[in-house]
Amino acid sequence: MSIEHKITEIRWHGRGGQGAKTAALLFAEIIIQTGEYYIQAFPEYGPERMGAPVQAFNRVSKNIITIHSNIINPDYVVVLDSSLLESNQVTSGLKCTSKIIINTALSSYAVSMKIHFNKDNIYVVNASNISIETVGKNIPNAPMLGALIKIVGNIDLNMSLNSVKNKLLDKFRNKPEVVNGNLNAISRAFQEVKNN
Amino acid sequence: MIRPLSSKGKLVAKTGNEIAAEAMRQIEPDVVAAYPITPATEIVQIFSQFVADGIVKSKYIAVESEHSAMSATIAASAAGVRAMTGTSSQGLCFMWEMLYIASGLRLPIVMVAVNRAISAPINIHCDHSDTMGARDSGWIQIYSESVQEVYDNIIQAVRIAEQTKLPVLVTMDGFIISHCMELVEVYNDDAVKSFIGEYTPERYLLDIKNPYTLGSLDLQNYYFEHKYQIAKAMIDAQTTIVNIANEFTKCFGRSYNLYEKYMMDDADMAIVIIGSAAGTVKMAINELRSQNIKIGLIKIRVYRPFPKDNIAIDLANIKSIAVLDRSDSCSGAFSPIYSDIVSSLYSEGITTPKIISYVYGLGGREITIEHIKNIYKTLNQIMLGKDQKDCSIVHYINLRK
Amino acid sequence: MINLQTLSTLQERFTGGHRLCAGCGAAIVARQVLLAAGKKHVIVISATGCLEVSTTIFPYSAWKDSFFHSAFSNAAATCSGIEVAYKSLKEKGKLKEDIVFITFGGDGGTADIGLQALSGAMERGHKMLYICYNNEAYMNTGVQRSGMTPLGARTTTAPVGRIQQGKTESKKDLTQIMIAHNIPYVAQTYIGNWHDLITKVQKALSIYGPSFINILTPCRLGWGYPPEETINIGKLAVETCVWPAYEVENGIYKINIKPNPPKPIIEFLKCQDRFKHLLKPENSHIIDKIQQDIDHKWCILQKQEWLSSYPC
Amino acid sequence: MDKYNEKKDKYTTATTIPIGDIVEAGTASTFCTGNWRSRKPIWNNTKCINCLICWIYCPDSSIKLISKSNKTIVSGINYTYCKGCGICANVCNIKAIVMEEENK
Repeated sequence: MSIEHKITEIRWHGRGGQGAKTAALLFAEIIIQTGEYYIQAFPEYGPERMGAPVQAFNRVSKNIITIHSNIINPDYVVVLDSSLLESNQVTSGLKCTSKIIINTALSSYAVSMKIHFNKDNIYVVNASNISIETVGKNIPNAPMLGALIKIVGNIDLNMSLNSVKNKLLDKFRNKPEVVNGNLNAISRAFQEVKNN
Repeated sequence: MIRPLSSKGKLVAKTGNEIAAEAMRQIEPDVVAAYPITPATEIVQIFSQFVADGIVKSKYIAVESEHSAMSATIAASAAGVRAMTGTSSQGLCFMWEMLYIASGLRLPIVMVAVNRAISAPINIHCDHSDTMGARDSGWIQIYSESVQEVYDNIIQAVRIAEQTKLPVLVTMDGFIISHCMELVEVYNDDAVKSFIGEYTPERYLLDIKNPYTLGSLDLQNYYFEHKYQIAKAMIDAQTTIVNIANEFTKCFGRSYNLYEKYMMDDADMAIVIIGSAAGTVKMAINELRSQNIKIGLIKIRVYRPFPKDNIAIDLANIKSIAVLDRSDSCSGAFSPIYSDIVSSLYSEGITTPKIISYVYGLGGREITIEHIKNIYKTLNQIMLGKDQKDCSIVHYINLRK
Repeated sequence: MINLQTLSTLQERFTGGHRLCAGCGAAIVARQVLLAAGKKHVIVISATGCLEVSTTIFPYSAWKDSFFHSAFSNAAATCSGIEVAYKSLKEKGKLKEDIVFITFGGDGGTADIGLQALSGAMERGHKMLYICYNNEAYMNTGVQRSGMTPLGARTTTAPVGRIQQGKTESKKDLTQIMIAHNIPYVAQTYIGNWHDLITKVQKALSIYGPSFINILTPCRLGWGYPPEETINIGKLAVETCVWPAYEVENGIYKINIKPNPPKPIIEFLKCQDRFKHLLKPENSHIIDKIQQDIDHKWCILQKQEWLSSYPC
Repeated sequence: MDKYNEKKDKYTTATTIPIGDIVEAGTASTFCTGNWRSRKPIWNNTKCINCLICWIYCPDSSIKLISKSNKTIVSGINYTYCKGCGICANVCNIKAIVMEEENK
């Protein structure tokens, strides 16, 4: 796994209602299934409402994580809504080694032109499309979670799906059909995320 | 492989609010009366779902205000049952008069407070102004650094409250802990239930065979004695808290004390802090220690009763100390923790350490490792006896003056 | 049918030796309400006020049942907590006895500072009888105006001065506010008719759910009359229709006493110092206004009684 | 009346006073308020018809009752509590209770 002894930091960008916070929480749940890592998952909170740009964060480390301040220089950035690329928040604090994963129909190259960042570290997946095809509406957090799992590397997909399934069964106990749709979305994005 | 410390535990990922609700599920108090307030709302939401699902036998009173939340909690406790509540910020302010009544009537209530700034201006983010304002209300106050500590502190609080007959406030930092998911070891239900035991009050209002009056008018000839009883109980509570912490360690593995010493054994400089930022300070100290800098941390866990005697001894040989308060007293003098530390040292006749005050993080203002490293620089200058450009005692971190 | 012979065989549950004023109406309320509870197990809750401070001066309590007080504005919320704790212990089999809960509050503790807690508790439907011993001002702190102080009455914060003649606003109708909560039983009664008061308390205690009784409780200190007049003044309030004795059971109004004809309000006003300034010729318009208000409200009440019993 | 109103001996210090200001039920019955009185109700045994109206309206539980052949009858005034308000005399239609100056 590419997560080593230092703390790996992840920043999620989305709009209120797209599930960035939920994705960060689900990612943390997946990571603890490995039994190898300590985690944190926390949202950036403000009086934002549906549609407003929001962020959520993860920390992952083999050592206990005691730090309780914000993430400034993330190792991974996950963007749930390509319209957010217009703001410079998405690239804020990026290191040259940081990887950025974007929900877009564009190519990595096209995105790199927009945000002036190394194409090789830009990964793209059409998560909105996947979400509409699997869940029936554009809630891109599940497919972006699948894409992140792939890019971070060495995280078992089946284990991840199981973890998410357990969590969602609890949350959507009155709507079990939502669970399968989301699991399919994760699997598809895991396969489809690319760097081109 | 990360493993639970206890054979009775398993590792889960939970936020501070979720773990507070989880602890409450395991404690299963007879009555919970609460009113929602950001950022503590989730606690009562999750708990009322437990009630709605029949997972707990607790009764949930969806009161119409925090004043009534504390009133109903007090009443339920006086009636003879285990009663809990939770709140934050303005909610705690609205409870104010009832806080003193809870301790004055010696009711073993446990309350979870999620720290949040106080209006005006309105702000929903973390600082400690709310619970610091209640620091002399006769409540035991236990601050938590992490989600794990929130959980462990709430479980211990039930025992502490019932043994000391004092209400206990367990706090966590708003959003920073309340909404932060961390890896946390939860213990199995039976182990928690057996640790807290059954509640058997000596006197209770519903015991109609032994009727009595509670909440009487106490005039000049008795009020002072009753207040002294509370002050005395607060001092005696220190031993109780430590004993219960030791028992907790035996049951579940994690050790707790009135305060935590981090890298203090050979320290020349020290930072004193409370709450979640202690974790950030630990990271900074790790980095500084790797450069052979002898700096340590005292993280106060039990702020009331204030562990004045031991803390004074532990700080006696430190050359320079920075006390970090996440609240400002607006008194024209010093912030709460700073005042307590200085008084503790002075009352023990210890005047060697130079002590400076830092106010940080009001309204959720960020504090980072870099800020802590800057504090070290100042502490080092003071230790070396070098003149400071800013020689004032009170400093503000990350403030645009 | 209740009678004094039967009542007199019951245990007195409110003892002498309390320190309320000589001739205090609130003491009469407390005694009669607890007598009405008969042999039921009772827990008494009280808001801060005259009744509470004067009956529980440490280490003496006039209450033979368990009694709890914590603050001024929260009596109903306090009763909520005890009632829910009771239900919890009952369900868990830890408590066998049936207990009723009676909460006392003055008009301030009920209708002003305590209104929010009262409204919340009534809406949540706790099984409690809430008694407002309504003496129409903050008597415990020395007769300041409350939202229940009537138009024209002199208090220390609605004084009589060169340009003001006592309270310039009418009182709010607490009983109607409680009726609007759609609780099973709301009643208005008074000191001066033990039968009406005790009957209503017994009815309220037999109902499952919240009940509320608003008791006009003359205060010799704040109203300004000789202590022996407490009962007579209570009676006059009903005879002049300034305080109709009525009840609303599951939405159906019943006026218990219908004076025919009602006495003019001057009969009620002239025997109390708090209204003495109104007797001056230049203030006659205030008395006229008071009389008009009474006539209007009495008329409406009779219509409400008729309307609520009319089949839908 | 010396037994009344004296401070309870055991309640002397913070260690002996009950915590949380607990008061035992009904203890006001050991407190004398009779010395508040400036006027005194005098009950006339022969006039009294035992209607009990004075008893039900007394604010200080000061009308003494006894049971006699399954009937409750008035037996006098409890001057330990009676504050001399005069309500009993006022509500008594047949004037079986009258008020007198306390030190007459």
